[in-house]
Amino acid sequence: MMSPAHYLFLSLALFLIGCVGVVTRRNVIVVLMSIELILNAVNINLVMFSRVFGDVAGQVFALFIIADAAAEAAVGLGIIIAFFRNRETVMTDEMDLLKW
Amino acid sequence: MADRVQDDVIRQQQETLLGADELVLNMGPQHPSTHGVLRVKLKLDGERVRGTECVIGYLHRGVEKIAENRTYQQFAPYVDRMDYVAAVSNGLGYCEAVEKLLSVEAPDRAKVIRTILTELQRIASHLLWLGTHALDIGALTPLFYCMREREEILKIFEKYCGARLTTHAFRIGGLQYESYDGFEQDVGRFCNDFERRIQEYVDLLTGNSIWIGRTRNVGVLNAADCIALGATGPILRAAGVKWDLRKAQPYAAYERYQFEIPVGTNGDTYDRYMVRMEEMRQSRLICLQAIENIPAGAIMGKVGKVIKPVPGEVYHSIEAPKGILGYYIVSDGTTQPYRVRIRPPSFVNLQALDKMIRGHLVADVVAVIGTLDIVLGEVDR
Amino acid sequence: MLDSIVFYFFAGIAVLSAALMVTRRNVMHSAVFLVTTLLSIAGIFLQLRAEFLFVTQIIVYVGGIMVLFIFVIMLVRLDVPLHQMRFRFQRLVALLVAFALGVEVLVILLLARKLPGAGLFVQSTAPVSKLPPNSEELSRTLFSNYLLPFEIASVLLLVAMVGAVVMAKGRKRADES
Amino acid sequence: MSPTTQAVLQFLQAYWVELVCGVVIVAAVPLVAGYAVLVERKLMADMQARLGPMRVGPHGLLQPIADAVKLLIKEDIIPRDADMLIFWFAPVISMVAALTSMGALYFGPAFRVANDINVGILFVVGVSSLGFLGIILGGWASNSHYSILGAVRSTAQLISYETAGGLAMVSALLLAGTFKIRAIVEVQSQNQVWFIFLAPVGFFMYLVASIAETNRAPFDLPEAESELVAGYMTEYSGFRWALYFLGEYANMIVVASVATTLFLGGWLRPFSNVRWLSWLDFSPVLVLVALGVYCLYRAGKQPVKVQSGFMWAVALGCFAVAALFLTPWIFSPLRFALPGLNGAFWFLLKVSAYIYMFMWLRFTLPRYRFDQLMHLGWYILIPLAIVNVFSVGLALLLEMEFGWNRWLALIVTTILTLGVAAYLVHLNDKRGAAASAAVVASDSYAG
Repeated sequence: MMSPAHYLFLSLALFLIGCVGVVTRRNVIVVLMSIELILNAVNINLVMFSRVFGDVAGQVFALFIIADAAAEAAVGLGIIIAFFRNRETVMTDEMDLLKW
Repeated sequence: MADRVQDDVIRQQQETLLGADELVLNMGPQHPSTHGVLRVKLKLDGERVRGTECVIGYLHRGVEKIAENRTYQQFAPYVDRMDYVAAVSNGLGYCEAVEKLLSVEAPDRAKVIRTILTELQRIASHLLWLGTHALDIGALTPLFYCMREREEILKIFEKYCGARLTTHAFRIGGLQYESYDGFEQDVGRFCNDFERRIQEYVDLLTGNSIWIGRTRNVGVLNAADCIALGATGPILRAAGVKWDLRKAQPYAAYERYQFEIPVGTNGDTYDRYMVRMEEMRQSRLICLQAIENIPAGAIMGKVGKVIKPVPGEVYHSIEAPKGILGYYIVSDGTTQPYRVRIRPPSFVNLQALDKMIRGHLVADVVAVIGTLDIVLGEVDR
Repeated sequence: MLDSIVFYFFAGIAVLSAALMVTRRNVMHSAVFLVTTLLSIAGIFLQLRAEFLFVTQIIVYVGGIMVLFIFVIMLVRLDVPLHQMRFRFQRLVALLVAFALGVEVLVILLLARKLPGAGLFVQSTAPVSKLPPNSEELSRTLFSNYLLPFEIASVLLLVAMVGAVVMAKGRKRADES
Repeated sequence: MSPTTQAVLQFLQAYWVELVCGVVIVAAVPLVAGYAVLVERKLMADMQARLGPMRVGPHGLLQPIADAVKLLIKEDIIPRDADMLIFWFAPVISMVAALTSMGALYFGPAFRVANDINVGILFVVGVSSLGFLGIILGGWASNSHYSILGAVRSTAQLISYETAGGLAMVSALLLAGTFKIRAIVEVQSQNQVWFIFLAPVGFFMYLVASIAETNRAPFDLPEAESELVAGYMTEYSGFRWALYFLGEYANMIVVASVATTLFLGGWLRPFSNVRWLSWLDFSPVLVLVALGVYCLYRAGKQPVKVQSGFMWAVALGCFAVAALFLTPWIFSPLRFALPGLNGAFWFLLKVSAYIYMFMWLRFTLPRYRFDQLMHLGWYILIPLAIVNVFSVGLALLLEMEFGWNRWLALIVTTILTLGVAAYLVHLNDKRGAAASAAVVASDSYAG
């Protein structure tokens, strides 16, 4: 494997790109996808350290994160569909009411 | 009425899957399962059909108008081009209508041969329907079996009159051709084989749970709706109405033969399938009875070379494979009809399409178009 | 040698397509680029000898989650985003924030003396040939030390499933019930 | 010699077997897929009382090549409003996914690309399922209503039947206790029984799910030629279309190989542990010789000289391959190649049998409707697959913890599973009757 620094920089890059996506994009679907990207950046770190320390626990956590990402995607997309059904939009700045 | 339609539209809009606009799917005029150049506009909500609109006329040739500029004999081949998979039946209806106008009757021998050929044509038409209907629902194999049997019938036609599809088999007043040597044997051999062959279709389809699932309760049209929409033929009988012109107003030689009118109960696609299958069996029985005893004698009645009916009008209808086929002919005393109006079964039955598929899925659309058994040549004329 | 080629290959694709994902206007293109990113991250996992995670990443992320995303994108059938990025200002702020965050993390990493990794507490990494079979090892750990979290995760997934169904199903249509 | 060249040489030295096998797979799969199409058309013709392709080459044997040439030189049409990038790329995804997943397969004990990877079978399944992305994206990018309906159907079908298929595989994986492909077959060899006999319900469910995964009739709803014209492929033509087609057939080979590995004993000969049936090892040679003799017999009956010449060539080819199979028996230093050759023969034979099953079903059954497909997946297959996993686990528990006879335990639990299956079917029938009474069924995408 490469040195841990390589992986740290890779994951940092992905994390920041994800953050920019979350903040700048107006489409909720893209925002959700950016969040998935952030989770993946974290996963890279976890797996890398699991390899470095020779402890498989890091991979176990990465597994949990993937499960969590699946749950999040399912609920998030469900909300998007429900929202789209009512408002015919998936733009964040038009989601300005808690209830109607 | 208008209010109800408007409410319908509004409700449809509210009901769509995600509140987005309906998906309008243009099925046809070039689509593998619209059986020709039928175009159906489907308003879809997901895969569910919320409304349909039939666009017809792509095959319009003005058959009725052509009739006004042809003599009575000259027009006879044109009717073959309407329902081109059941040309013999079309010809029978037209010839009998003109005979009625002329008040002549075909000789017995001609009537019996007409009956045999028409019943063979009914089997051929139903076979083509069965094959394509099964293909629409995704069963590939029955089509080829059906074509195999239909080929035998077409060979008989070819031997009889030289043509296979648009036969022009009959003439006004009787027949032009005497039946060929071995005609009875050919028909008899076909009928004997056919019993075994029809069992093959039954084995492939009737008990198949996918087939039942695709056809049961799909495209239901009950008796009241059938009558209101003017649907006739197997569609009407599948809804449980025992109405068959061969029994109700016997023409040709039908009153001489024993046969049953099969009827269904639910009026769904499966019932129509069963009714048509049974009709093929009954047609086979009629043919078998008829070849037993073909009366000898002339084949042409007393009709002159120039047909010039007295002024008047006549309506004559027969039970074509697809339903009631009617000819309304007005004569002004010349050699050419003043007006011919044709009541084609496919055209009238097609009305029921919207009623039958509303609320069903896209896949059912092709099943229902198949079960209507339309021929666009006849719808558009 | 081979190792570094593999790493740079996957890392390059991952970063490039992640950047494209964030900047493409067409949502479907974004999704496709995210799929590419996820696949190359799976490649990184493989390079780190985490075979099971590699396969999980492909099956769950690409085969499951992304298919769900694409499905939703097709369902909501948006016309091309008309006034995407209405506030140019926001993009600037975002870049600034990201830059600040990046600098912050970098500083922390650099504060750990020299380059990161070198300054971290690292035992000597086991050579590839000495690694225990990955999926066996992983499942042993998962089903012994982390059994309770595993069960909790399964409950979480169940809750999410029910929640998603409830959310997406919507109100029952009055005339059909 | 520069260090780079040295590194490349080292790499080649270490991985030449893998590279050769990989190249063989990439080169052979399109050809095999082309001939699978021919075989399918011939079989269909035979079942439908007709002849099938007869014009190009004797008995249409050169038809696939003619088709390939036609597709290559066909005009390439791209709809005006299509999403160019994805439209170009989607068929490639389909094809590449299927080919990549073959990398982890063992076609016989010796012929493989990746050396027994730790998660072999998961890799194959996971990567081959990526092919669906090609279908979905292609359908979306075509910007046509038929295509998008096909793509949506495909997505829903994928999600439903991947689950069922995966759970069906678990029953065999429980028995094998490993993901490694080679090890799975070796376990079957040690147990002296194929897993199809230990987990028949699992095999049957995998069969159904794999038909659905490869979009074959009666589950071919994404393309459904009589409803959606050609579904996701409606706007595709020429070689892009051919790539989809190749992807579909390559995928069929993949699922058949997975089923063969998991349930049908991989490259093992039937009764591989029965001594007096060892003569079965000669069957590749026997089959090839018989095929060659048949070709010679047909060669005399060909109407055209070129055709009979071609038949002769095929016959001689068969004899040559038979001789190849026979050499290790005669020439003992080559004896080591024998298991590999025989293994490949049996493996491919089983794969062909499995694919024949697909074709047979396609010509026999009508197509399911979308809601029926979903009902079958979610109300019958998935619950049954879960029960099946439980019951196989229970059988293993009974065997290991309570010392039951393995066969007794498996028979008891299989009966249990079948009982549940019967109950599920009964429930579904009742639900179907209730739903059809209301005529309009519930929303088909609610799942």
